[in-house]
Amino acid sequence: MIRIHVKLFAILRDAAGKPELTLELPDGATVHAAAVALGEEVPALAEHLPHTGFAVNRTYAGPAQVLVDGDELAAIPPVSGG
Amino acid sequence: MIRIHVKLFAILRDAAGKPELTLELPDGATVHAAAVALGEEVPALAEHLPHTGFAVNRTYAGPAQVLVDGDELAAIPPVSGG
Amino acid sequence: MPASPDLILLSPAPLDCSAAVAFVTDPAAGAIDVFLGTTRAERNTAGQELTALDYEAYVDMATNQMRDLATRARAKWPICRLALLHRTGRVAVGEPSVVIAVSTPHRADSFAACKFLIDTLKVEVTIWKKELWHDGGATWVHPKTT
Amino acid sequence: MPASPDLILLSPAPLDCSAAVAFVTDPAAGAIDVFLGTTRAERNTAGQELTALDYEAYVDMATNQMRDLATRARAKWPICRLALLHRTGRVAVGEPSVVIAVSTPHRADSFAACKFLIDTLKVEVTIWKKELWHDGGATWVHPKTT
Repeated sequence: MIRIHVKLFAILRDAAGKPELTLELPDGATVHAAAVALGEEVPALAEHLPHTGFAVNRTYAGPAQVLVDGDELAAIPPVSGG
Repeated sequence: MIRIHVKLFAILRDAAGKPELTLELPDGATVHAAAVALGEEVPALAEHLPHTGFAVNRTYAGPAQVLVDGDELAAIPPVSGG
Repeated sequence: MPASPDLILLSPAPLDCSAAVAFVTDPAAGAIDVFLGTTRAERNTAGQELTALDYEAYVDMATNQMRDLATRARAKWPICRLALLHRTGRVAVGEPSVVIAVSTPHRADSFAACKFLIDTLKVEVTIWKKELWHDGGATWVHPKTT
Repeated sequence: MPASPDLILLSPAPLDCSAAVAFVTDPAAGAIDVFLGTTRAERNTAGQELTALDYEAYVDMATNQMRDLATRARAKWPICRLALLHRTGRVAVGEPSVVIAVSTPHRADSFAACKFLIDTLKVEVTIWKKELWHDGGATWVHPKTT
Protein backbone atom coordinates (compact mmCIF):
# COMPACT_ATOMS: atom_id res chain seq x y z
CA MET A 1 0.00 0.00 0.00
CA ILE A 2 1.04 3.60 -0.62
CA ARG A 3 -0.25 6.73 1.07
CA ILE A 4 -0.92 9.75 -1.17
CA HIS A 5 -1.47 13.28 0.14
CA VAL A 6 -4.28 14.82 -1.89
CA LYS A 7 -4.76 18.59 -2.13
CA LEU A 8 -8.04 20.10 -3.31
CA PHE A 9 -8.48 23.61 -4.71
CA ALA A 10 -11.23 26.10 -5.52
CA ILE A 11 -14.57 24.46 -6.43
CA LEU A 12 -13.19 21.02 -5.47
CA ARG A 13 -12.24 22.19 -1.99
CA ASP A 14 -15.65 23.77 -1.53
CA ALA A 15 -17.40 20.63 -2.81
CA ALA A 16 -15.41 18.35 -0.52
CA GLY A 17 -15.64 20.73 2.42
CA LYS A 18 -11.93 20.28 3.12
CA PRO A 19 -8.60 21.28 1.53
CA GLU A 20 -6.84 17.93 1.76
CA LEU A 21 -7.15 14.26 2.53
CA THR A 22 -5.08 11.08 2.43
CA LEU A 23 -5.71 8.19 0.05
CA GLU A 24 -4.43 4.63 0.54
CA LEU A 25 -3.83 2.93 -2.78
CA PRO A 26 -2.26 -0.33 -3.96
CA ASP A 27 1.40 -0.28 -4.95
CA GLY A 28 1.82 0.85 -8.55
CA ALA A 29 -1.41 2.86 -8.58
CA THR A 30 -1.65 5.50 -11.33
CA VAL A 31 -2.99 9.05 -11.25
CA HIS A 32 -6.10 7.69 -13.00
CA ALA A 33 -6.62 5.10 -10.25
CA ALA A 34 -6.23 7.82 -7.65
CA ALA A 35 -8.87 9.96 -9.40
CA VAL A 36 -11.32 7.04 -9.36
CA ALA A 37 -10.61 6.39 -5.68
CA LEU A 38 -11.08 10.10 -4.94
CA GLY A 39 -14.55 10.11 -6.55
CA GLU A 40 -15.51 7.06 -4.44
CA GLU A 41 -14.10 8.49 -1.22
CA VAL A 42 -15.76 11.91 -1.72
CA PRO A 43 -18.85 11.46 -3.94
CA ALA A 44 -19.39 15.24 -4.11
CA LEU A 45 -16.25 15.46 -6.26
CA ALA A 46 -17.47 13.01 -8.88
CA GLU A 47 -19.29 15.51 -11.09
CA HIS A 48 -16.18 17.73 -11.26
CA LEU A 49 -13.59 15.05 -12.03
CA PRO A 50 -14.15 15.05 -15.83
CA HIS A 51 -12.88 18.66 -15.80
CA THR A 52 -10.08 18.09 -13.31
CA GLY A 53 -6.37 17.87 -14.06
CA PHE A 54 -3.71 16.54 -11.72
CA ALA A 55 -0.25 17.48 -10.59
CA VAL A 56 2.17 15.19 -8.78
CA ASN A 57 4.66 16.95 -6.52
CA ARG A 58 3.81 20.33 -8.08
CA THR A 59 4.18 19.27 -11.74
CA TYR A 60 1.30 18.49 -14.12
CA ALA A 61 0.93 14.71 -14.57
CA GLY A 62 -0.94 12.54 -17.05
CA PRO A 63 -3.41 9.78 -16.02
CA ALA A 64 -0.87 6.98 -16.60
CA GLN A 65 1.77 8.36 -14.25
CA VAL A 66 2.58 5.88 -11.46
CA LEU A 67 2.40 7.21 -7.90
CA VAL A 68 4.81 6.37 -5.11
CA ASP A 69 4.38 6.45 -1.36
CA GLY A 70 4.30 10.00 0.00
CA ASP A 71 3.46 11.75 -3.28
CA GLU A 72 1.54 15.01 -3.17
CA LEU A 73 -1.34 14.74 -5.65
CA ALA A 74 -3.12 18.01 -6.42
CA ALA A 75 -6.57 17.98 -7.99
CA ILE A 76 -6.64 21.01 -10.31
CA PRO A 77 -9.90 22.42 -11.66
CA PRO A 78 -9.63 24.61 -14.79
CA VAL A 79 -7.40 27.55 -13.86
CA SER A 80 -8.61 31.15 -14.03
CA GLY A 81 -5.79 33.38 -12.87
CA GLY A 82 -4.83 36.67 -14.44
CA MET B 1 3.06 89.36 -52.61
CA ILE B 2 2.41 87.18 -49.57
CA ARG B 3 4.48 86.87 -46.42
CA ILE B 4 5.01 83.35 -45.04
CA HIS B 5 6.36 82.60 -41.54
CA VAL B 6 8.78 79.71 -41.85
CA LYS B 7 9.72 77.54 -38.85
CA LEU B 8 12.79 75.32 -38.91
CA PHE B 9 13.37 72.30 -36.67
CA ALA B 10 16.17 69.98 -35.59
CA ILE B 11 18.93 69.56 -38.22
CA LEU B 12 17.34 72.29 -40.37
CA ARG B 13 17.44 74.80 -37.54
CA ASP B 14 21.06 73.92 -36.81
CA ALA B 15 21.98 74.16 -40.51
CA ALA B 16 20.29 77.55 -40.91
CA GLY B 17 21.57 78.84 -37.57
CA LYS B 18 18.12 80.19 -36.74
CA PRO B 19 14.69 78.78 -35.82
CA GLU B 20 12.54 80.91 -38.14
CA LEU B 21 12.51 83.37 -40.99
CA THR B 22 10.07 85.17 -43.24
CA LEU B 23 9.68 84.52 -46.99
CA GLU B 24 8.06 86.89 -49.45
CA LEU B 25 6.46 85.00 -52.32
CA PRO B 26 4.20 85.84 -55.28
CA ASP B 27 0.45 85.51 -54.78
CA GLY B 28 -0.64 81.92 -55.38
CA ALA B 29 2.73 80.41 -54.45
CA THR B 30 2.67 76.74 -53.53
CA VAL B 31 4.47 74.81 -50.79
CA HIS B 32 6.83 73.57 -53.52
CA ALA B 33 7.64 77.15 -54.57
CA ALA B 34 8.28 78.05 -50.95
CA ALA B 35 10.68 75.12 -50.58
CA VAL B 36 12.62 76.27 -53.66
CA ALA B 37 12.75 79.83 -52.33
CA LEU B 38 13.89 78.52 -48.93
CA GLY B 39 16.83 76.65 -50.54
CA GLU B 40 17.85 79.84 -52.36
CA GLU B 41 17.48 82.08 -49.32
CA VAL B 42 19.43 79.69 -47.05
CA PRO B 43 21.80 77.60 -49.19
CA ALA B 44 22.82 75.47 -46.17
CA LEU B 45 19.30 73.96 -46.21
CA ALA B 46 19.47 72.79 -49.83
CA GLU B 47 21.05 69.39 -49.14
CA HIS B 48 18.34 68.57 -46.57
CA LEU B 49 15.28 69.63 -48.59
CA PRO B 50 14.90 66.31 -50.47
CA HIS B 51 14.21 64.69 -47.06
CA THR B 52 12.06 67.53 -45.73
CA GLY B 53 8.28 67.50 -45.38
CA PHE B 54 6.11 70.54 -44.79
CA ALA B 55 3.19 71.54 -42.62
CA VAL B 56 0.97 74.57 -43.16
CA ASN B 57 -0.60 75.97 -40.04
CA ARG B 58 0.30 72.83 -38.07
CA THR B 59 -1.09 70.29 -40.57
CA TYR B 60 0.98 68.24 -43.03
CA ALA B 61 0.69 69.70 -46.56
CA GLY B 62 1.60 68.39 -50.01
CA PRO B 63 3.79 70.33 -52.48
CA ALA B 64 0.83 71.61 -54.53
CA GLN B 65 -0.93 73.29 -51.61
CA VAL B 66 -1.39 77.02 -52.24
CA LEU B 67 -0.17 79.36 -49.50
CA VAL B 68 -1.92 82.50 -48.34
CA ASP B 69 -0.58 85.60 -46.66
CA GLY B 70 0.33 84.97 -43.02
CA ASP B 71 0.58 81.17 -43.25
CA GLU B 72 2.92 79.36 -40.88
CA LEU B 73 5.04 76.97 -42.94
CA ALA B 74 7.03 74.41 -40.93
CA ALA B 75 9.94 72.58 -42.52
CA ILE B 76 9.89 69.09 -41.03
CA PRO B 77 12.88 66.76 -41.26
CA PRO B 78 12.19 63.02 -40.76
CA VAL B 79 10.68 62.65 -37.29
CA SER B 80 12.31 60.52 -34.59
CA GLY B 81 10.19 60.77 -31.46
CA GLY B 82 9.34 57.90 -29.15
CA MET C 1 17.60 26.64 -6.83
CA PRO C 2 19.83 29.33 -8.42
CA ALA C 3 18.91 32.96 -7.73
CA SER C 4 16.46 34.16 -10.39
CA PRO C 5 17.33 37.37 -12.25
CA ASP C 6 13.57 38.02 -12.36
CA LEU C 7 11.10 39.43 -9.85
CA ILE C 8 8.50 36.69 -9.29
CA LEU C 9 5.89 37.24 -6.62
CA LEU C 10 2.58 35.65 -5.62
CA SER C 11 1.30 37.67 -2.71
CA PRO C 12 -1.77 38.82 -0.78
CA ALA C 13 -0.40 42.39 -0.66
CA PRO C 14 -1.53 45.08 -3.14
CA LEU C 15 0.64 45.02 -6.29
CA ASP C 16 3.04 47.92 -6.80
CA CYS C 17 3.24 48.77 -10.50
CA SER C 18 5.92 51.43 -9.88
CA ALA C 19 8.16 48.91 -8.15
CA ALA C 20 7.79 46.55 -11.12
CA VAL C 21 8.71 49.31 -13.58
CA ALA C 22 11.66 50.33 -11.41
CA PHE C 23 12.80 46.69 -11.25
CA VAL C 24 12.84 46.25 -15.04
CA THR C 25 14.41 49.65 -15.81
CA ASP C 26 17.76 48.89 -17.43
CA PRO C 27 20.32 50.95 -19.40
CA ALA C 28 20.36 48.25 -22.09
CA ALA C 29 16.59 48.53 -22.64
CA GLY C 30 14.88 50.90 -25.05
CA ALA C 31 11.39 49.58 -24.29
CA ILE C 32 9.32 48.49 -21.33
CA ASP C 33 5.88 46.95 -21.68
CA VAL C 34 3.71 46.60 -18.61
CA PHE C 35 0.45 44.69 -18.43
CA LEU C 36 -2.02 45.03 -15.56
CA GLY C 37 -5.06 42.81 -15.26
CA THR C 38 -7.70 44.61 -13.21
CA THR C 39 -11.02 43.54 -11.73
CA ARG C 40 -13.72 44.71 -14.16
CA ALA C 41 -17.15 45.74 -12.92
CA GLU C 42 -19.76 43.14 -13.91
CA ARG C 43 -23.41 42.36 -13.29
CA ASN C 44 -24.56 38.75 -13.10
CA THR C 45 -27.74 37.26 -14.54
CA ALA C 46 -29.49 37.86 -11.19
CA GLY C 47 -28.71 41.59 -11.58
CA GLN C 48 -26.11 41.57 -8.81
CA GLU C 49 -22.98 43.74 -9.11
CA LEU C 50 -19.51 42.30 -8.69
CA THR C 51 -17.70 43.70 -5.68
CA ALA C 52 -14.38 41.86 -5.93
CA LEU C 53 -12.56 38.82 -7.21
CA ASP C 54 -11.05 36.46 -4.64
CA TYR C 55 -7.91 34.67 -5.86
CA GLU C 56 -6.71 31.32 -4.55
CA ALA C 57 -3.45 29.69 -5.62
CA TYR C 58 -1.58 26.41 -5.24
CA VAL C 59 1.24 28.65 -4.11
CA ASP C 60 4.26 26.33 -4.35
CA MET C 61 3.34 25.05 -7.80
CA ALA C 62 2.18 28.43 -9.14
CA THR C 63 5.42 30.10 -8.03
CA ASN C 64 7.45 27.39 -9.80
CA GLN C 65 5.29 27.85 -12.89
CA MET C 66 5.77 31.61 -12.86
CA ARG C 67 9.57 31.13 -12.68
CA ASP C 68 9.34 28.63 -15.53
CA LEU C 69 7.27 31.08 -17.61
CA ALA C 70 9.97 33.71 -17.14
CA THR C 71 12.62 31.22 -18.29
CA ARG C 72 10.57 30.30 -21.37
CA ALA C 73 10.06 33.98 -22.24
CA ARG C 74 13.81 34.58 -21.92
CA ALA C 75 14.43 31.70 -24.34
CA LYS C 76 12.17 33.35 -26.94
CA TRP C 77 13.00 37.07 -26.65
CA PRO C 78 16.10 39.12 -25.68
CA ILE C 79 14.75 40.21 -22.31
CA CYS C 80 16.75 42.59 -20.11
CA ARG C 81 14.60 42.33 -16.97
CA LEU C 82 11.25 40.81 -16.12
CA ALA C 83 8.75 41.15 -13.27
CA LEU C 84 5.75 38.85 -12.86
CA LEU C 85 3.48 39.62 -9.91
CA HIS C 86 0.11 38.06 -9.04
CA ARG C 87 -2.26 38.64 -6.16
CA THR C 88 -3.95 36.17 -3.91
CA GLY C 89 -7.02 37.08 -1.87
CA ARG C 90 -9.59 39.75 -2.47
CA VAL C 91 -9.05 42.21 -5.34
CA ALA C 92 -11.68 44.97 -5.53
CA VAL C 93 -13.07 46.40 -8.76
CA GLY C 94 -10.43 48.57 -10.48
CA GLU C 95 -7.49 47.02 -8.61
CA PRO C 96 -4.80 44.91 -10.31
CA SER C 97 -4.65 41.15 -9.78
CA VAL C 98 -1.61 40.74 -12.05
CA VAL C 99 1.26 43.01 -13.08
CA ILE C 100 3.78 41.93 -15.73
CA ALA C 101 6.68 44.16 -16.79
CA VAL C 102 9.29 43.31 -19.40
CA SER C 103 12.20 45.39 -20.67
CA THR C 104 13.94 44.66 -23.98
CA PRO C 105 16.29 46.55 -26.31
CA HIS C 106 13.53 47.09 -28.92
CA ARG C 107 9.80 47.55 -28.48
CA ALA C 108 8.30 44.71 -30.54
CA ASP C 109 9.92 42.17 -28.22
CA SER C 110 8.58 43.82 -25.07
CA PHE C 111 5.01 43.65 -26.39
CA ALA C 112 5.39 40.06 -27.62
CA ALA C 113 6.96 38.80 -24.38
CA CYS C 114 4.41 40.55 -22.17
CA LYS C 115 1.54 39.15 -24.24
CA PHE C 116 3.03 35.63 -24.10
CA LEU C 117 3.40 35.85 -20.31
CA ILE C 118 -0.20 36.89 -19.61
CA ASP C 119 -1.70 34.56 -22.23
CA THR C 120 0.25 31.56 -20.91
CA LEU C 121 -0.20 32.42 -17.24
CA LYS C 122 -3.97 32.44 -17.71
CA VAL C 123 -4.11 28.92 -19.14
CA GLU C 124 -1.38 27.17 -17.15
CA VAL C 125 -0.69 28.63 -13.74
CA THR C 126 -2.56 27.11 -10.78
CA ILE C 127 -4.50 30.17 -9.70
CA TRP C 128 -8.29 30.40 -9.47
CA LYS C 129 -10.67 33.32 -9.12
CA LYS C 130 -14.01 33.45 -7.37
CA GLU C 131 -16.49 36.22 -8.18
CA LEU C 132 -17.93 37.90 -5.08
CA TRP C 133 -21.33 39.50 -5.65
CA HIS C 134 -22.97 42.38 -3.84
CA ASP C 135 -25.61 40.13 -2.21
CA GLY C 136 -22.92 37.90 -0.69
CA GLY C 137 -23.10 35.25 -3.41
CA ALA C 138 -19.90 33.77 -4.80
CA THR C 139 -19.11 31.96 -8.05
CA TRP C 140 -15.93 30.07 -8.94
CA VAL C 141 -14.63 30.84 -12.42
CA HIS C 142 -13.59 27.57 -14.06
CA PRO C 143 -13.40 27.80 -17.86
CA LYS C 144 -14.90 24.60 -19.27
CA THR C 145 -11.73 23.51 -21.05
CA THR C 146 -9.35 21.55 -18.88
CA MET D 1 -11.81 72.54 -28.79
CA PRO D 2 -13.95 70.16 -26.69
CA ALA D 3 -12.38 68.85 -23.51
CA SER D 4 -10.47 65.64 -24.27
CA PRO D 5 -11.29 62.56 -22.19
CA ASP D 6 -7.62 61.61 -22.59
CA LEU D 7 -4.44 62.69 -20.83
CA ILE D 8 -2.19 64.17 -23.54
CA LEU D 9 1.05 65.82 -22.46
CA LEU D 10 4.24 66.99 -24.14
CA SER D 11 6.44 68.28 -21.38
CA PRO D 12 10.01 68.93 -20.25
CA ALA D 13 9.23 67.41 -16.82
CA PRO D 14 10.09 63.78 -15.96
CA LEU D 15 7.25 61.44 -16.94
CA ASP D 16 5.24 59.87 -14.13
CA CYS D 17 4.26 56.31 -15.05
CA SER D 18 2.21 55.88 -11.87
CA ALA D 19 0.12 58.94 -12.67
CA ALA D 20 -0.56 57.55 -16.15
CA VAL D 21 -1.66 54.19 -14.71
CA ALA D 22 -3.84 55.95 -12.12
CA PHE D 23 -5.39 58.08 -14.87
CA VAL D 24 -6.40 55.07 -17.00
CA THR D 25 -7.63 52.93 -14.09
CA ASP D 26 -11.35 52.41 -14.69
CA PRO D 27 -13.98 50.06 -13.22
CA ALA D 28 -15.06 49.12 -16.76
CA ALA D 29 -11.53 47.98 -17.67
CA GLY D 30 -10.14 44.49 -17.19
CA ALA D 31 -6.79 45.32 -18.80
CA ILE D 32 -4.22 48.10 -18.86
CA ASP D 33 -1.24 48.08 -21.15
CA VAL D 34 1.54 50.57 -20.57
CA PHE D 35 4.44 51.22 -22.90
CA LEU D 36 7.55 53.15 -21.88
CA GLY D 37 10.24 54.10 -24.36
CA THR D 38 13.52 54.57 -22.50
CA THR D 39 16.92 55.91 -23.53
CA ARG D 40 19.09 52.88 -24.31
CA ALA D 41 22.84 52.92 -23.69
CA GLU D 42 24.73 53.02 -26.99
CA ARG D 43 28.27 53.43 -28.24
CA ASN D 44 28.92 55.26 -31.51
CA THR D 45 31.43 54.31 -34.21
CA ALA D 46 33.99 56.63 -32.56
CA GLY D 47 33.67 54.55 -29.36
CA GLN D 48 31.84 57.28 -27.47
CA GLU D 49 29.07 56.37 -25.03
CA LEU D 50 25.62 57.92 -25.22
CA THR D 51 24.82 60.04 -22.19
CA ALA D 52 21.30 61.23 -23.08
CA LEU D 53 18.82 61.92 -25.84
CA ASP D 54 17.67 65.51 -26.29
CA TYR D 55 14.10 65.82 -27.64
CA GLU D 56 12.80 68.80 -29.60
CA ALA D 57 9.18 69.16 -30.69
CA TYR D 58 7.04 71.40 -32.86
CA VAL D 59 4.91 71.64 -29.75
CA ASP D 60 1.63 73.04 -31.12
CA MET D 61 1.48 70.61 -34.01
CA ALA D 62 2.75 67.61 -32.03
CA THR D 63 0.15 68.16 -29.32
CA ASN D 64 -2.61 68.31 -31.96
CA GLN D 65 -1.23 65.13 -33.53
CA MET D 66 -1.16 63.32 -30.18
CA ARG D 67 -4.82 64.27 -29.60
CA ASP D 68 -5.65 63.05 -33.10
CA LEU D 69 -3.81 59.76 -32.47
CA ALA D 70 -5.93 59.21 -29.36
CA THR D 71 -9.09 59.86 -31.39
CA ARG D 72 -8.00 57.41 -34.08
CA ALA D 73 -7.20 54.74 -31.48
CA ARG D 74 -10.64 55.23 -29.92
CA ALA D 75 -12.25 54.71 -33.34
CA LYS D 76 -10.47 51.34 -33.69
CA TRP D 77 -10.67 49.84 -30.18
CA PRO D 78 -13.11 50.06 -27.23
CA ILE D 79 -10.83 52.19 -25.06
CA CYS D 80 -11.90 53.14 -21.54
CA ARG D 81 -9.12 55.63 -20.81
CA LEU D 82 -5.91 56.68 -22.52
CA ALA D 83 -2.77 58.58 -21.51
CA LEU D 84 -0.11 59.67 -24.01
CA LEU D 85 2.89 61.47 -22.54
CA HIS D 86 6.10 62.53 -24.27
CA ARG D 87 9.16 64.36 -23.01
CA THR D 88 10.98 67.28 -24.49
CA GLY D 89 14.54 68.12 -23.51
CA ARG D 90 17.24 65.91 -22.12
CA VAL D 91 16.36 62.29 -21.23
CA ALA D 92 19.23 60.38 -19.61
CA VAL D 93 20.00 56.70 -20.22
CA GLY D 94 17.36 54.52 -18.51
CA GLU D 95 14.77 57.31 -18.27
CA PRO D 96 11.48 57.30 -20.22
CA SER D 97 10.93 59.67 -23.13
CA VAL D 98 7.42 58.37 -23.81
CA VAL D 99 4.73 56.75 -21.66
CA ILE D 100 1.51 55.39 -23.19
CA ALA D 101 -1.21 53.77 -21.08
CA VAL D 102 -4.47 52.33 -22.40
CA SER D 103 -7.28 50.62 -20.51
CA THR D 104 -9.84 48.41 -22.24
CA PRO D 105 -12.41 45.80 -21.15
CA HIS D 106 -10.31 42.92 -22.56
CA ARG D 107 -6.56 42.55 -22.87
CA ALA D 108 -6.01 42.01 -26.61
CA ASP D 109 -7.37 45.50 -27.30
CA SER D 110 -5.09 47.16 -24.75
CA PHE D 111 -2.01 45.62 -26.38
CA ALA D 112 -3.17 46.45 -29.92
CA ALA D 113 -4.07 50.05 -29.11
CA CYS D 114 -0.85 50.69 -27.20
CA LYS D 115 1.22 49.24 -30.05
CA PHE D 116 -0.68 51.33 -32.63
CA LEU D 117 -0.09 54.49 -30.60
CA ILE D 118 3.68 54.08 -30.25
CA ASP D 119 4.16 52.81 -33.83
CA THR D 120 2.19 55.72 -35.30
CA LEU D 121 3.64 58.35 -32.98
CA LYS D 122 7.14 57.40 -34.07
CA VAL D 123 6.45 57.94 -37.78
CA GLU D 124 4.06 60.90 -37.69
CA VAL D 125 4.42 63.17 -34.69
CA THR D 126 6.72 66.19 -35.07
CA ILE D 127 9.29 65.30 -32.42
CA TRP D 128 13.02 64.83 -33.04
CA LYS D 129 15.78 63.32 -30.97
CA LYS D 130 19.43 64.29 -30.85
CA GLU D 131 21.99 61.84 -29.45
CA LEU D 132 24.35 63.44 -26.93
CA TRP D 133 27.72 61.68 -26.63
CA HIS D 134 30.12 61.54 -23.74
CA ASP D 135 32.74 63.68 -25.53
CA GLY D 136 30.22 66.49 -26.09
CA GLY D 137 29.36 65.48 -29.65
CA ALA D 138 25.74 65.47 -30.80
CA THR D 139 23.95 63.72 -33.65
CA TRP D 140 20.42 64.38 -34.91
CA VAL D 141 18.43 61.20 -35.56
CA HIS D 142 16.57 61.60 -38.85
CA PRO D 143 15.48 58.27 -40.37
CA LYS D 144 16.10 58.50 -44.12
CA THR D 145 12.48 58.02 -45.12
CA THR D 146 10.45 61.22 -45.20
